[in-house]
Amino acid sequence: MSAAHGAALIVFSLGLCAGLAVCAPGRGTATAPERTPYLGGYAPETHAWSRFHVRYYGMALLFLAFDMEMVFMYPWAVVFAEEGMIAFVEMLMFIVILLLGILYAWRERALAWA
Amino acid sequence: MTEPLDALFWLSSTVAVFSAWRVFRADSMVRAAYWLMGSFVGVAGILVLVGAEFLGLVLILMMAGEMTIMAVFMVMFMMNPAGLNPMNMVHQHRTSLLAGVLSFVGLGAIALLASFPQAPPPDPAAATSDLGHELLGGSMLVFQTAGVALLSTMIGSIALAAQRGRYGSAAEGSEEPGAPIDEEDA
Amino acid sequence: MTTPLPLWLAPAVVASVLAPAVYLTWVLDRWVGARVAGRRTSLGQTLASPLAEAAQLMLQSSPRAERPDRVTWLLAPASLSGLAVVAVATVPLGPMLHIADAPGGIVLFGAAIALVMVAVFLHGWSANSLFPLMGGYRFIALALSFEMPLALVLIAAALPAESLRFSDIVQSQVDVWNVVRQPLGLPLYLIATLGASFWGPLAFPDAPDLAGGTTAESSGAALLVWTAARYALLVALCAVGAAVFLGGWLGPGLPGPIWLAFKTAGLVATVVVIGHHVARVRLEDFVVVAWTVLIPLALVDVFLSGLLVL
Amino acid sequence: MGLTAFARLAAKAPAPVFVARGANARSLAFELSGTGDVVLTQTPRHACVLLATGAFPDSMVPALRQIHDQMSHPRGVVLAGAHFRGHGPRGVFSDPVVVTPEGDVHDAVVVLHRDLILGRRPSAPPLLPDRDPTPWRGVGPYGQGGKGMTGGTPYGRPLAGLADDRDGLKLDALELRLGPFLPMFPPGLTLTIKLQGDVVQQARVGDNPFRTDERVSVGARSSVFVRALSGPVTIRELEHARAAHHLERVGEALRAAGLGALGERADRLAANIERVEAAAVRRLHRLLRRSRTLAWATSGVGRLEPDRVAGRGLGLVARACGLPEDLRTQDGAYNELGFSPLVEGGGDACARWRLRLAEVAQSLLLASAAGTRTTGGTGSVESPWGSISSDHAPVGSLLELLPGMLEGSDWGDVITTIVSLDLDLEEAART
Repeated sequence: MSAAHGAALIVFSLGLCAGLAVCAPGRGTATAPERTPYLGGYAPETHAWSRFHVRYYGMALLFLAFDMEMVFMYPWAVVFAEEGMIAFVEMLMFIVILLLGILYAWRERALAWA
Repeated sequence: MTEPLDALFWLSSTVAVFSAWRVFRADSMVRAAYWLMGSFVGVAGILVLVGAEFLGLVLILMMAGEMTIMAVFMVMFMMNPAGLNPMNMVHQHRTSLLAGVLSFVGLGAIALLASFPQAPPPDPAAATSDLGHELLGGSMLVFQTAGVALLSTMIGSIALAAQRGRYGSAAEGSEEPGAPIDEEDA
Repeated sequence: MTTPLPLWLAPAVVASVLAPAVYLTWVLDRWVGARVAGRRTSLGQTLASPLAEAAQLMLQSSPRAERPDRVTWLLAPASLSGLAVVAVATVPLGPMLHIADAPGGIVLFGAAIALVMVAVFLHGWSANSLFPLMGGYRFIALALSFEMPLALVLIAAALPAESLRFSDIVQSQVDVWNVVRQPLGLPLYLIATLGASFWGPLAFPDAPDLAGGTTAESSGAALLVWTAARYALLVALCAVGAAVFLGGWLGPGLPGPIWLAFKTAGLVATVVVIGHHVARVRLEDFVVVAWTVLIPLALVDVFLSGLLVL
Repeated sequence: MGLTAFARLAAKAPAPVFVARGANARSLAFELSGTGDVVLTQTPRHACVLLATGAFPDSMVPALRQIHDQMSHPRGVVLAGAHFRGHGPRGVFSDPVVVTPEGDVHDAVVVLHRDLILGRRPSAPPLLPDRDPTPWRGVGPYGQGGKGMTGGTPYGRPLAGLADDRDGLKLDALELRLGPFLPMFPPGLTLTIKLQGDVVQQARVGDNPFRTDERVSVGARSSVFVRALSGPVTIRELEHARAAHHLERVGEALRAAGLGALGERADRLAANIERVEAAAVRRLHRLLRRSRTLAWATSGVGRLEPDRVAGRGLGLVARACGLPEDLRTQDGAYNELGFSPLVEGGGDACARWRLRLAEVAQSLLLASAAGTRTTGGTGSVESPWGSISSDHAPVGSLLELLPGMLEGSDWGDVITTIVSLDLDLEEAART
């Protein structure tokens, strides 16, 4: 814990509170037609909240694994210059692994909309 | 300096525990997912407090993405995803109660019985570079194995999820699962 | 080696840096818009427009969407502004002027940008209306695509600095800026900036083809917070870009913060001009290109920077 | 005191206006753009002034009242050449500002906005009764109106139902009626679509509200192209009208692509078409032709195969498929001017906007070379929508093709397709 984290926490909280202070007041009453979601003039038949069919789930799954791999790269970047060649070789392996993953996803057309 | 640190510790742990409880009380899948993220943010706060700055921040970084993806998938597959009709997210009450009590006792015992070093928290930057040296030193094989395991995760998830791959439709030759789930019961 | 400001001063410094920056970005956006439209506006009108628009939004009633998720509806714009502020605070303003220059600065910044995805998605989700909802889902696809290149180019910049701290990264550019040393870095970072602030060609969640997307159901003060937070986010992203690739406070003669302000302004102007000239692309196409071109390029960037350090 | 100063500052902001267009709407491009005092909003939620223009058949009035109620307070209504059958101009809205045909719409909007902000005029009250869409209060275990997990009408509306989809997942499909007052749709267009995620599974074009027996107080459209069906008009006037029409469509496409400022520039060129220099149009043309992203975003979208459009008199849409269909080639006056039709290959949205811009330049050249030559009076005319005659409106064929083009596209492509096609429902209702 350093002062920087304290400062980050404080400015985040203040930014959030400032936003809330501006947004929160000023709500009155509204009639049902005034609250109706805007679709160009007609009211929706159903709630918009539904089992929303995302078209990029293949990419989302790829992201999960990718994100995990990338976390290793931060500490490794810090010691890279000290460790020298061994770190370089390890980085090459990482990059090759990541590229293989992308290559496979691309070949399987997993990135395009389902 | 200890006083504000103590206060921050209690704040973080309260956030972690309260959010974790709310996960099971939320009707909306999106809310449940982000309560879980809130719980992780509380844990991240504790990690930063004990000097593991990198791990704490990376936990937030990853959980923001991961919980969003979880929310997206839960909304896709759960009926009534926004909880417009109230429902109970807790099932198998007895088993879960037992598991909860057991793990609480186990973790509590570790917290109370293990001997922790009485040392000031390390410099966060040094902790990160120590982690780096460990990755390239003693634990290199472990982490390379993890890398390969993650590659197989990528390939496996794509192979399972992709509908139309190189070899045509995935549905070819497959059968519909048995009786469809009855919406009213579930 | 860092002498941070006293904690109680941090909010004041952030506010006094960010408020003028947001105002000027807003003015610039309106001015460039008027120029591109071929419309004549007086300088006074342009300078007053952000203030007048803000005042008008403050006087407008806030929306009451039908059965929204009230809590997140309120929290989404507010948390976007909080995240923009914290992202600005990570940037060291001068050699001795730091607000939140954490040892893991690029991770802190990355975490803030990752949480932006949560804020934008919730903004779209919480209104329970079709257009905001589609906007929110679009942003997830966008964010999952630009986050990897963003993180990778920042890691590449951390290699010569041997540190994740922004001030160390700036210090490592005393001899040569990263924009020269890592030529792939800044272009990739700018694309990620367009995505993270959903600007111009990557303005998917709030696009006109969704009748305003995640903002389609908001108005009044909530819309004001959202708009201002977007400008603040753009400033934050450009300030980080200036620190990481253009040498931050480094420069001859003038004081450090002035140099940083100039460099940030240059990046902001670039993004604003792009926003008025470059059409929005197709989301699906962008996702495919991000994974098959941008991420491999970012990996090449890491590889080349590593080679240079050895 | 402080509040008054604040309100005075707020009154200096550009007036946010949401425009609702009916048939024979007044062309507002010239009247509203140019000063920066007025900004067109994408949703009524952002707007302070609802500007209704044109003739609204009875079928559009409920939707018009609905978007009025969706506006935030303070709000007001300006009617500029608005007609409602069976109602007076004040029969639909409670207290609108009515602009006479000679009056200045721009000033009316700005003044109303200032009065509303300064509190000199009360905000318009809701028009529709405060009734829930379906009764739900008190029903269900928590009074939320639901039964079980997915039943009932919680909070007034049911939940969406499952439907099959192309990737084998069976998820919820939203059935929606969109329009007629969506800024990215042409006036009057309603689409009933079934969406899964952001992909359109099924689309149906709603009834054309302008095709109605009510002779909506204003007469048929007084467009120069319609006049040319029955009598001669100068080529100069006709080609200027064509160039202006195409520029307005380009402006709409640019707005939908996120280039609002360039769209405004196109609008202003359209409004001043008779005075505009060809160089200004060429500059815009060059700028857009060079835009890689615009080409990338539109190519392959909304593609039409030549065999589906050939011989239907679709004019520009056919020429964008590489078919040189143009009635002007059979016109002696045009032949004297050395006219030959421009074509683009591809048949997609990209080809259409490129051709539109090229034809603007061509029309301006023809207009300046035409002198006093006249054309028309032969019963059929090459209009911006294709070859029209008194009993044939090619827009009708496009509306038939539209659902097939939209199904399977994601929402962004749907809008790109619609704005590229120039679906003028009023023209479709002419026959």
